[in-house]
Amino acid sequence: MESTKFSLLTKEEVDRKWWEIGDFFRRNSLWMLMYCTGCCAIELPPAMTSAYDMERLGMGPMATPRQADVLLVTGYLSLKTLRRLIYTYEQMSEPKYVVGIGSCTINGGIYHDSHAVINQLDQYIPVDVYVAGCMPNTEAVMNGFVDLMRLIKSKKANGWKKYHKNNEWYKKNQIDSLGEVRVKDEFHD
Amino acid sequence: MIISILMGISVAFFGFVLQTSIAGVNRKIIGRVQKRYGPKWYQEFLDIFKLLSKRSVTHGWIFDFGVIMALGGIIATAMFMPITNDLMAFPGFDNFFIFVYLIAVGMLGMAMSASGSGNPLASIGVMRALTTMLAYEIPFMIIVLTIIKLTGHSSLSEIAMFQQTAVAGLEFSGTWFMIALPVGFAVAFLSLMGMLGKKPFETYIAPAEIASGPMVEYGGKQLGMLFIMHEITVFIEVSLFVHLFLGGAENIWIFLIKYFLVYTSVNLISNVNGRFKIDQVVVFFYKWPLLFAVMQAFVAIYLGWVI
Amino acid sequence: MASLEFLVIIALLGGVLAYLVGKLSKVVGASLTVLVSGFIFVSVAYFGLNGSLDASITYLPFVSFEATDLYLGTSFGILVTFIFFMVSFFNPYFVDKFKYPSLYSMFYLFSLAGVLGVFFTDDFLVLFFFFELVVWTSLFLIPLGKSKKAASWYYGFSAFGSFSLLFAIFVMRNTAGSFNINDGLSMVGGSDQILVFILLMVAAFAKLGAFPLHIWLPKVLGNSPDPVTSVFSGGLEKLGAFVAVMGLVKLAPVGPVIEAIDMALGQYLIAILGALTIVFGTLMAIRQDDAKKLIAYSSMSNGGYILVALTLLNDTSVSGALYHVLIHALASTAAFLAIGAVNRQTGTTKMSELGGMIHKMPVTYIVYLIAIISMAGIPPMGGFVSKWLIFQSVINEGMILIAIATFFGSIGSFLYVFRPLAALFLGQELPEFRKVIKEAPFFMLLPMIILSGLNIFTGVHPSVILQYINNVLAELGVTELGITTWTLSGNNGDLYPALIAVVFGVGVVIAFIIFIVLKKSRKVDLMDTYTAGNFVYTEELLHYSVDFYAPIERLYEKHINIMKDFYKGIAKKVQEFGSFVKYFFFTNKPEITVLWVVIVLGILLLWGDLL
Amino acid sequence: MNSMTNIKYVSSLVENRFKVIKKEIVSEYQISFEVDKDEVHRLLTLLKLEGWIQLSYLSAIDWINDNEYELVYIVMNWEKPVHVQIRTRISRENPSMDSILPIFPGCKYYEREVHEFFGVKFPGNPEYAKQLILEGWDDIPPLRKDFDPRAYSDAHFAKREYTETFVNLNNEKSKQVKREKRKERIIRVRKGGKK
Repeated sequence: MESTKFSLLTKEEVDRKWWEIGDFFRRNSLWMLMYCTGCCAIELPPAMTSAYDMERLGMGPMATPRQADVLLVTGYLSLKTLRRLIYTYEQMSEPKYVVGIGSCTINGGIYHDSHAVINQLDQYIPVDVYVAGCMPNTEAVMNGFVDLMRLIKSKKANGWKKYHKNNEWYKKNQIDSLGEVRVKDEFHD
Repeated sequence: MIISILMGISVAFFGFVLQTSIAGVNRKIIGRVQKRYGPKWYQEFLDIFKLLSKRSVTHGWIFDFGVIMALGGIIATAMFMPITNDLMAFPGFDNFFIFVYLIAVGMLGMAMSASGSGNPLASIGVMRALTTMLAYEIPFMIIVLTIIKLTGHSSLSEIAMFQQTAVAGLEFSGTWFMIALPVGFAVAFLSLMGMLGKKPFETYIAPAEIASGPMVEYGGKQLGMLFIMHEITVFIEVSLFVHLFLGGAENIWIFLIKYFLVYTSVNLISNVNGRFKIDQVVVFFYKWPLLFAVMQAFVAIYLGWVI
Repeated sequence: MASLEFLVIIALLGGVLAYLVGKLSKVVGASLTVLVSGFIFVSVAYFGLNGSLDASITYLPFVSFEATDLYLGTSFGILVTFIFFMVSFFNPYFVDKFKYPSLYSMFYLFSLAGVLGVFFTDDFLVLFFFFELVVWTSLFLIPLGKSKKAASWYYGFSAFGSFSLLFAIFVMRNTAGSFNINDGLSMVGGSDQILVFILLMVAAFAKLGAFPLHIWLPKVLGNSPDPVTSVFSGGLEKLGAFVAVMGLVKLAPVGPVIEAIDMALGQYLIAILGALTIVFGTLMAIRQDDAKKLIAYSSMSNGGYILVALTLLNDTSVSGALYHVLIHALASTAAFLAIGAVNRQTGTTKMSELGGMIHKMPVTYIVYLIAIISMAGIPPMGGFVSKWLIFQSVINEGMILIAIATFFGSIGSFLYVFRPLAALFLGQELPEFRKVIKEAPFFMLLPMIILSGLNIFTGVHPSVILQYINNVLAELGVTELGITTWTLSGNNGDLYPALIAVVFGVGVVIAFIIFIVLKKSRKVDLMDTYTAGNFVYTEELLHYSVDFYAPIERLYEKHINIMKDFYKGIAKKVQEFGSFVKYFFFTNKPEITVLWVVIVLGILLLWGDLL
Repeated sequence: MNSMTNIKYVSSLVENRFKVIKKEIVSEYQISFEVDKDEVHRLLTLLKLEGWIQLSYLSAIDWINDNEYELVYIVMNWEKPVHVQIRTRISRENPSMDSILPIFPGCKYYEREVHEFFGVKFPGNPEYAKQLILEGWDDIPPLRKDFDPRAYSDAHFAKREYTETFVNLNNEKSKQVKREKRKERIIRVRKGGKK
């Protein structure tokens, strides 16, 4: 009796299986929310249209953060934009991924010494894939997306989990740089 | 009764699978038209199952209840739909008006849920959807009135049978209404484009303008359910059209071919169009389509001039 | 055996008693209306359905009632007394706000007595007497609300309708020799018949609020107190339908027959006016901001459906019309009561000022939802069955123009009934109402829940009621509608309402299963919505309720005052004509008087022998 | 051709009535006058009466060596296509300039912007000190020449740390001094900053 070949799966294993199936769907249907903050956004039209045709990977643009899976940050982020970006990121439904495009999201790029532009995006929200370059080639952008799919497959694209786990650290960074995330003045009533 | 209901559920499921695949194929076709490679043909399935696997947000019980009501209403509508002459769940009760009004339950559920999300863009989208509905339904209903008056039946399968075989005693029988009422067909085709929310009339979705209108607050499973609802709605509307104008179907292959042709031609036409403003939609439908519909109805009913 | 006379006397005495008690305690006086109207409803319904209502008269002078087999009157009587009974639950809660609370209770019961008399009498003079009783008592109920002017509008149009009814009665008396209703309607003929037809239709239009005599309806329904509004919409308007049945169905068709559609000219013209009523009511309802006025215009539009259906004179149409009377009474009363409940809790019915009531008043919301589903004619509620019957007959007659109007009204009703749903109940929860609002008290919810149950029942199992309506059809001389226990057969197809309800239930269950097995959602606040990344802190900014249908309103807003301007124009012309006449006949200038004297003398001299 | 007559017209109009410190014809559609601080309001009133009805722009330039700010008002005429720049210099110590709100109500937001980025006060405009663009700014106005954006950036925004070391090839003395100063300022900001 001790050599039972067919043992029942435990609950964790069942969950893991389901998660893997879900990952298959998620990586083949990545809907982007394009937060076109800077000049790198110019690389997206060729990536979407007939030259590189993003749709063949199952990717497509979406209108609101609730519907989207991937947050695309294309270029520099000023303080004002970062506030909105964090708000938008928190509105997305999980699992959610972030792709940072261009040098500005990595280390500030040519705006590294500006008083209004942040230097490093992953201090404030978790970034799954960076695409370096100022600005990156369209091939590089496409490659970044393929990388993201590979990461999802190997279960490494878990930035959104990090955001939950290290929420205090992220919040502290946000407050250090921004003062407060949700501003309130005469234009917001 | 139970068997009929199970049959109805399988019709609804068939409609979902069929329309989702054909929508995927159509995305590929449109991609090729635009000199792209296009997505996989099963891309729509991936999208829907992905949405169902995500963790969404909810804005209160009405937000969820509306979605359930929407999907439930549409599934119920699809259950009445005949597919071929004898493949249907409830023979004799596939009344045209059931489809027109039971579909409205789904629409109402969705509108309710969207308004319940508290987003003004959703309310604007609902307003536009209802206004568009007011525009396209009336020319369509006039043409359907003509058809029902000519055939003497309001049951879809009876109308389809009427078009398939020429019976000696019945006038006009044996020709598709697409040929018998050419003007009416054109009007109904325009209305179909409005019904499906295809491009000159997709004012209520308008992603760049009002952030996809009623769907602005949905994500995850609610959006997935609304996608399923949308696919089944399209199935109902296109097969309604097939039965009314293209003579229904003797067997399932003919149905598939007719269905594919209607949906693809709608899609191809819509892809070369821009988008109307909402008042332009109303004015458009109340100008020529309504006039032509009334002319066609008058000519066919009172003068008996049918090709 | 219950004597009708006894019930009328009960209503009148109950009114007086309610007045006296109301002087002592307002609420007790108003509660008395619940008891009296409840008693009257129960006895009318019980004995009416048994066919054992006693028509004998012992005390009341001049009054006479019909013998027991009057199905039409009984069905209307049961319906309207039911509406009075349901609405009376609201009286104790609203009576505080009125200036003359005890008078309110009295007039409420007096008008109930009037309604009973109108539906059960067989004598035209008695009918006219009770008709006037209803007009005069309800006239004093209206100004207890917001506007006194509404009462004068109501009086103006009602008087017009009453006088034309009186005139029609005299014309029929002339031919028939007695005031008996059935004799009069069947014996009148020739040019007299046309005259009677027109006069009766004027009376019906004025009471039903149909185009072009509709102007009083939204004013009265929008401005009178909430219970009165509900009674008007569900009960008193139906007097108009009753008179319309007399003129359109009991009276032989009027005018030459139009060959193409096989219909008399008189009926066709009424159908056109009914169609205009539908379109006009729909268009006006779309652009209202006051929820009560919106439902008022929808009542007008539904009155148009009843008229259109009555003109077609076949089995589906007349049964559809009578069923629509019932459905509309149930649905619009429920809607008005729901809005009344909101009004009591918040103090306003303006859609631009309210929002998010669903979180505090969920039961009221459900009641309103069911009511509007029925009103818009969506299955599985009753409205679908009546609209299905009406559409069947309209299509069968092949009347294209009328069909456009009915389809327009039916799709347009989606637009306007959704508006209060979105603006009052859904959307952002506005801060000024967040703390103070509670769900309405139980005795206000009770009638609303009963009405909702009936709305569903009429949609799921209409055969029971249509069976009864078939008796009415037989009495009216129309072919009976084909009904089995569960299905109805129209001119070109069958309907199985219960099946639709079951299938709808199955669909909802499937959707619910899909919903429940998937991952649970994260609850977020209503203010946490997509705002394109902006931070918004004020609820009003995210609440879209002002000018909801602005794009479509813009297309016709220049033409909305056509009828009002027309009446104003007529009034001005009459005034001008009056001053013209005054100038020539009643002048104090002697030369003009001399001129007239000379002219008259001249005429007498020259043609006097001919005159 | 016509445009040159417009330029002539406006320069004669201004020069006949006001003491112009410096005049410059930028192009055939643009002319610049520098006037005294006290004359700006009168000059703008005159130009508005003559048809320069639109205030296109208001900004400032920081001449740190002269210890002065230069305010630039640009007005536009829709009949005679000439942009007129009115320049005036104000002291850099406690900079203040009377608001032109009564003349051009649209200057409300320009003045707020100038106050936010340069610290110029505009008495007469009740809202000039309200926050407009920079949300929650806590340092000296950022477009002043003595503001060091790099130091601010270093103090506020985390820098990516690289494991490789890079050699600074251009290691001149003057730059070293600057770098030292910057470090001091960073420390100062970190101590004094509100955050």
